[in-house]
Amino acid sequence: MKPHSAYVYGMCATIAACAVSAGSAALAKDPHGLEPEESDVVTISPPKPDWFFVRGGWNVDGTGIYDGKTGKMLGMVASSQLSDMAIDPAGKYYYVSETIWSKGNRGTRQDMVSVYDSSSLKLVSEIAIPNRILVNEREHNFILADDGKLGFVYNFSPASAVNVVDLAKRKFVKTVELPGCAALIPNPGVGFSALCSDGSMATVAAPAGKAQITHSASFFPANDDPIFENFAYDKAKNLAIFVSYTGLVYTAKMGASPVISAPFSLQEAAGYAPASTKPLSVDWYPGSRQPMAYNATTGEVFVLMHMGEYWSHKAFGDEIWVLDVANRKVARRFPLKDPAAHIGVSQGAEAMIFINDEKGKGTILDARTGEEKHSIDAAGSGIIVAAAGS
Amino acid sequence: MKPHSAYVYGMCATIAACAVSAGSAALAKDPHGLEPEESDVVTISPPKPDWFFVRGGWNVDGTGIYDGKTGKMLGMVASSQLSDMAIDPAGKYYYVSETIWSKGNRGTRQDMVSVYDSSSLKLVSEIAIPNRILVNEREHNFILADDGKLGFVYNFSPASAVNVVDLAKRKFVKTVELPGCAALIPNPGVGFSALCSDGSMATVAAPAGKAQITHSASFFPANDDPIFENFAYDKAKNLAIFVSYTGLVYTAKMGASPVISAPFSLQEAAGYAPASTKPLSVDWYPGSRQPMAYNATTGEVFVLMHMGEYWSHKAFGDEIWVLDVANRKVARRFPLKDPAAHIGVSQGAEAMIFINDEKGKGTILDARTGEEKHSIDAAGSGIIVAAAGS
Amino acid sequence: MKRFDADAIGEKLLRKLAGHTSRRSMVSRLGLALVAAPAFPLLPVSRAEAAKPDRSPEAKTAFARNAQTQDDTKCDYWRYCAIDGALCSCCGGGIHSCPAGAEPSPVSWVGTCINPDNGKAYLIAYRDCCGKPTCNQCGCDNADRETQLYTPQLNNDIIWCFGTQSMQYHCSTAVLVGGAE
Amino acid sequence: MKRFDADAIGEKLLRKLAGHTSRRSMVSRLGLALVAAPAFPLLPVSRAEAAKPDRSPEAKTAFARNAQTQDDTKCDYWRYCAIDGALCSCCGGGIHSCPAGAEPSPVSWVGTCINPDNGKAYLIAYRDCCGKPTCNQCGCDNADRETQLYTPQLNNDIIWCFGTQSMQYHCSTAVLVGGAE
Repeated sequence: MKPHSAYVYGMCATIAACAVSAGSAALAKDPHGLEPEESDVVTISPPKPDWFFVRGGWNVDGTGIYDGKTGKMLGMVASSQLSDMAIDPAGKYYYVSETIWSKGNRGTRQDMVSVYDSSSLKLVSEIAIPNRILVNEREHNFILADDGKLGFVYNFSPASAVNVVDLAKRKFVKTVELPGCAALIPNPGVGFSALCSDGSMATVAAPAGKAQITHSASFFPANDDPIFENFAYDKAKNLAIFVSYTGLVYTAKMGASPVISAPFSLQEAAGYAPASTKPLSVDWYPGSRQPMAYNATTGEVFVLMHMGEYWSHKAFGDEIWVLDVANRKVARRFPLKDPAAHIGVSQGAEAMIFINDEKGKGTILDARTGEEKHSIDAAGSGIIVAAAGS
Repeated sequence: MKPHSAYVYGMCATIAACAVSAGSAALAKDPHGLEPEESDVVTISPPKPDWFFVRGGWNVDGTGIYDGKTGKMLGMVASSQLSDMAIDPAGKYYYVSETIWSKGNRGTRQDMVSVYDSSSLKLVSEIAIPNRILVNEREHNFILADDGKLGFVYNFSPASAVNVVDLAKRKFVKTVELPGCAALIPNPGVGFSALCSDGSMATVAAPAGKAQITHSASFFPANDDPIFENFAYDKAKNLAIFVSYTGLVYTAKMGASPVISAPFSLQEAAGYAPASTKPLSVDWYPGSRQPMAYNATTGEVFVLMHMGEYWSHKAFGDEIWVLDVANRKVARRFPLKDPAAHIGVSQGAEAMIFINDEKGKGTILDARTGEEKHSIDAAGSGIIVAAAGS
Repeated sequence: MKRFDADAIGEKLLRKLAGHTSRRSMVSRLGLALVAAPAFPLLPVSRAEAAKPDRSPEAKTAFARNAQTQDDTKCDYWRYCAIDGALCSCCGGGIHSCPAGAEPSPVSWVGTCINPDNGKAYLIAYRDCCGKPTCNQCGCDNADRETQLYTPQLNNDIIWCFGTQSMQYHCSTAVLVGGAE
Repeated sequence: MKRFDADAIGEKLLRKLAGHTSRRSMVSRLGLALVAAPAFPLLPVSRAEAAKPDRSPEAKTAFARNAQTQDDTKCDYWRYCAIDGALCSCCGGGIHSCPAGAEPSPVSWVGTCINPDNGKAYLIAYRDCCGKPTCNQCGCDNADRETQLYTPQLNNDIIWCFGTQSMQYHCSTAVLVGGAE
C-alpha cells in the first residue's frame, strides 16, 4: 500500500461520496498509465431500457443521458432552449425539434428537426420546419409514428397546427391545421390524435396524406378539470392513460375512433373521497411540471401528488402514488424527501424512478420499494424521458 | 382597513421580505386603477454613479442594472454568453462585445460589438470584428479609449492580438498583433497598454494608426506571482493599480512610457508579514473570480481575501480588505457572511459595495462601514461593473 | 350568489385582448388569423356546462382569499392569479409596462382575477415583454384557472411573444383589460 | 532537492501538446501559427529567474499533498492540479477521451502535476471537449501554477476549443503528455 491510500481512507470519514469509491480504494495502482496518451472520442450504445434522458432546464442546454442502474451520466444529446426530443423506435437516432435564431436572441428564426446518430451523438442532418411552439417542459409537442418514419411537431403561430416530417426522407411534408387541439397522442396505423379545448379527442388519419380530422364526443371538462398533457401511452396495449387536475383517470384505446373509458378517481383508488374542484376543500392532487410516468411492464402509473386546494396543479410533488391502472388501486405511496418537479420511470426489468427538482438535483428510486438508489447533483432540472422497453 | 390587510400583516411573521413592504401595507388603495390599461415600454436614464451592472453568469444571459441605493433592478443590457460590456464615457451607449453562432452551438461564427442605446436599451448597431477571445468573467478584454471613440477588444486565435474598433464611425479598424500580452489598460492620449507574460507592460501608441508597441522592463514574475487581470484604473490620476497573487500592490502612472512603482505588500499594510509563495505556508491571500474593486473618490481598493496556501487564488473571499493605496494601509476589514466571487464598488458620494456568489445572490454593503444594506436573490453570478463617477 | 359567467365574456373583448400597442397592423393580422380559425377558442368559454363547478367570484380560490392590492412586486398581488414568470414590476418595468428595450407581445394569455378591494372579477392580459434575456427577479407561478396547451390562451407556460421583433422571453406584465362579469 | 525546471521543457513538446487527434492539418496549421509568433510563450518558461520561488516537486502544493491516483471522477485526482470545468470522466468520456459527439481541441492549457505514487512531475494537457452544451457533472476548479490571460497556455478559464467544428465547451480531459523533469 502506498502512502496515499491512508489519505483516501481518511477522506472517507468526511466525504459522503467516497463511499462509492471506497471499494476501489484498495487498489494501489493508478487506473491509467504514465505513458503519453492520445486524445480520442468514445461512442455509446443505442438507448437501453434502463436509461433516462434529463433536460438541463430553462436556461441550461443539453439533455443528459443517465444509466438508471448506476446513476452515471453516459453522454448528452445536444438540445437548445425550448427544444423537444424524440427517440427513434429503432434506436438509431435522437431527434431534436428546436428553434434557433441566427443571432441568439435576434436575427432569422430557424425551426428544424435536428437528427443525431445515437452511437456517435453527432449531428447527421437538419430538417427545416415552420413555426413550432415555443414552450418549456413538454413531452407531447413532438412525437413519432410507431414505425419511426414520420414525426409530428406541434405548431403554434398562434393558431394550432401540426408539422408532419418525413424522418426517413428527412424532409418536411406539410402542416395540418388543428384548431383548438394540442398534446399529441400516438395512434399507430392511423396517424395521431390530440386533446382539444372542447373536451374532445381529435384524430388525424393519414397525416402525411389527406389528413382527415375527426373528433370524439366531448369527454372531459377542458376548462374546469383539464387533463394533464403529460399523459402515458402503452404501446403494446395501444392505450393512452390520462390524469386530470382533480385526479380523474381516463384511458383511451387508440384507433381510427378512439374508445375512451369512463374515468375513475385516483384518490378513491387510494381510499380517499374523490378530490374536489371547490375552493376551501383540501385534498391530495396530482401536479408539478411533469406529474406522471408509466411502466408498461407492470401497468403502473407513477403520479406526483401534493396536498392543497384546487388550481394548485403546478405544485411540486410530495409523494409518488403508484396506481395499478387495470385494478384501479393505488398499490404503493412513496413520500419524498424533497418536492419533485418531474418524474420518469425506466422500462427495464427492475424499474427505476427518476425525479428531479428545480435546482437540478436528480434522485433515482427503486420503483418497487421507493428506496433511494442514487442522488445526482446538477442532473438537470427539466423533463425526464425514459427509453422504451426492449 | 380591508380584510386583506390582516393577511399582509399576518404574512410578515413568516416572510422576511415582507418587512420591506410592511410600510406600505397601511395604504388601502391599489396603486393602479381598475380601468382598462394599455401596454407601454419605459425608458431609463443614462448610467448614474450609484449603478451596478451584474452579469447573469456562465449559463445566464443578460446584465442586470441595479441601483446600489435601493437594491432594485432598473433594467437589463442584453448580453450573450462569454460577452464583455463597456460603457460609453458619455453615457449614451452600452457596448457589448460578443460572439454568436448562426445556429446556437454550430454554424457560422459572428463576432461583433453590439451597440445599445442607454436610454431605450434597444440595439442600435452591430460592428463586425474578428476572433475575440472566448472566456468568462473578465473586465479587461474590452476597454474604451478615454474619449469613447475607440474600443479595444482582445483577440485570441490562439495568438494574442487586439481588435481596434472605431465606435464613432461604427466600423472595425484593424487588428494589432500583441504576442504574449493581454489584460488591456486604458492609456489616454497614447492608446492602450497590456500586461505581458515576460513580466513587462506593453504600450500600444496610436493603435488605430501606426500601432507602435513598446515594452517596459520586466517588473513582475508572471509565472510565479502573477498580477490579477482584474486591476483598477483611476482616471483622474491616470493611474493603474494592480494586485498580485501574493498580495503585492503595484501602481503604474500611465503614459507613453508608464512609470511603475516598486510594490508593497497588502498583508503588511494590514499588519501581517508579507504572504509567501511557499507551500505549507498559510496566509491571507487575495482571490476569487473578480478579486478587486476601486473607489476613485477615496482612493481605496476593496479586495476579496481568504486564508489558504499559495495557488488558492481562485478561492472565494471571506473578507473584504479596504486598502488606502496612497497611505499603504488597510483601513478596514469586513468579514462576509458568505464567501464572495465578485466585487464592485460604486462611485457615488456614499459608496456601496456589491458582492455576489455562485448562486447569484447579490449583497449590497455600505463601503464605509460594511453594513449590509440589501440582499438580492438571483441578482446574477457573473462579474460586477460599477458605473463611472460623475 | 352570482356565478362567474365565462360565456358572458364576448368576442367584443378580442380587440382589447389583442392589446393597444403601436404594432397595430400586426395585431389586426393576428386578430384575423384567430377569427379565421373558428374552433380556436378565443376566451375561456366552457363547453361542459353540466360538469361546471361552482367558481363564483365569491367562492374564492386560495390565491384570491390571500391576494393583496398594495404591492405589485409580490407574487400575491391580486392581478397575478395566473401569472408565470418574472414580474416586470421587479425588472425595471411596471404592471403594464415593459422594461426598457423589451417589447410587449400584442397577444397573450389571460386570467380572471378577483380584486379584494371590491370583490369583483377582472380580465387580466398577461402580456410577455420580449426581446431580452430572462429577468430573473420575482419569479412567480400562480395557476388560477390555468389550463393546458389545448386551451392556449389559458396556459401560462407558452412563450407569448408573437409579432415582436424577438421572441426571447424577458418578463410578464398583468394588464387590466376589463371587468369579467 | 531537485528544483522543478520549467525551462527544461523544450520546444520538442510542442507537437505533443498540440495533440494527436485526427485533425492533423489543423494541428500543424496551429503549430505554425504559434511558432510564427515568437514572443507567444509556448510553455511555462519563467523569465524572472531571480524572483523564482521554491517550487520543486518535493515542496508540494496543498493540492499535490492531498492528491490521489485511484478515482479520476474526483477533483482531487492527481492529474487535475490545474483543471477548471466539468470532468469528462463524469460525462460519459474518460481521462483522455471525449464523450460521444464531442471533439477534443488540438490545443490546450497545461498543468504540471505530481503523481503521488512516484513523486514525479508530469506535464498534463487539459484538452477541452467541444461542440456540446456544458456537461454539468463533477465541476472542479484547481489552480496549481494557473496564471492569467497574458500567459494563456497556463490559464484555465479560456474556452480552449480551437480547430474544432464547434467552440461550445462540453468538458475537460487531462491528457498525460510526458514527464516534466
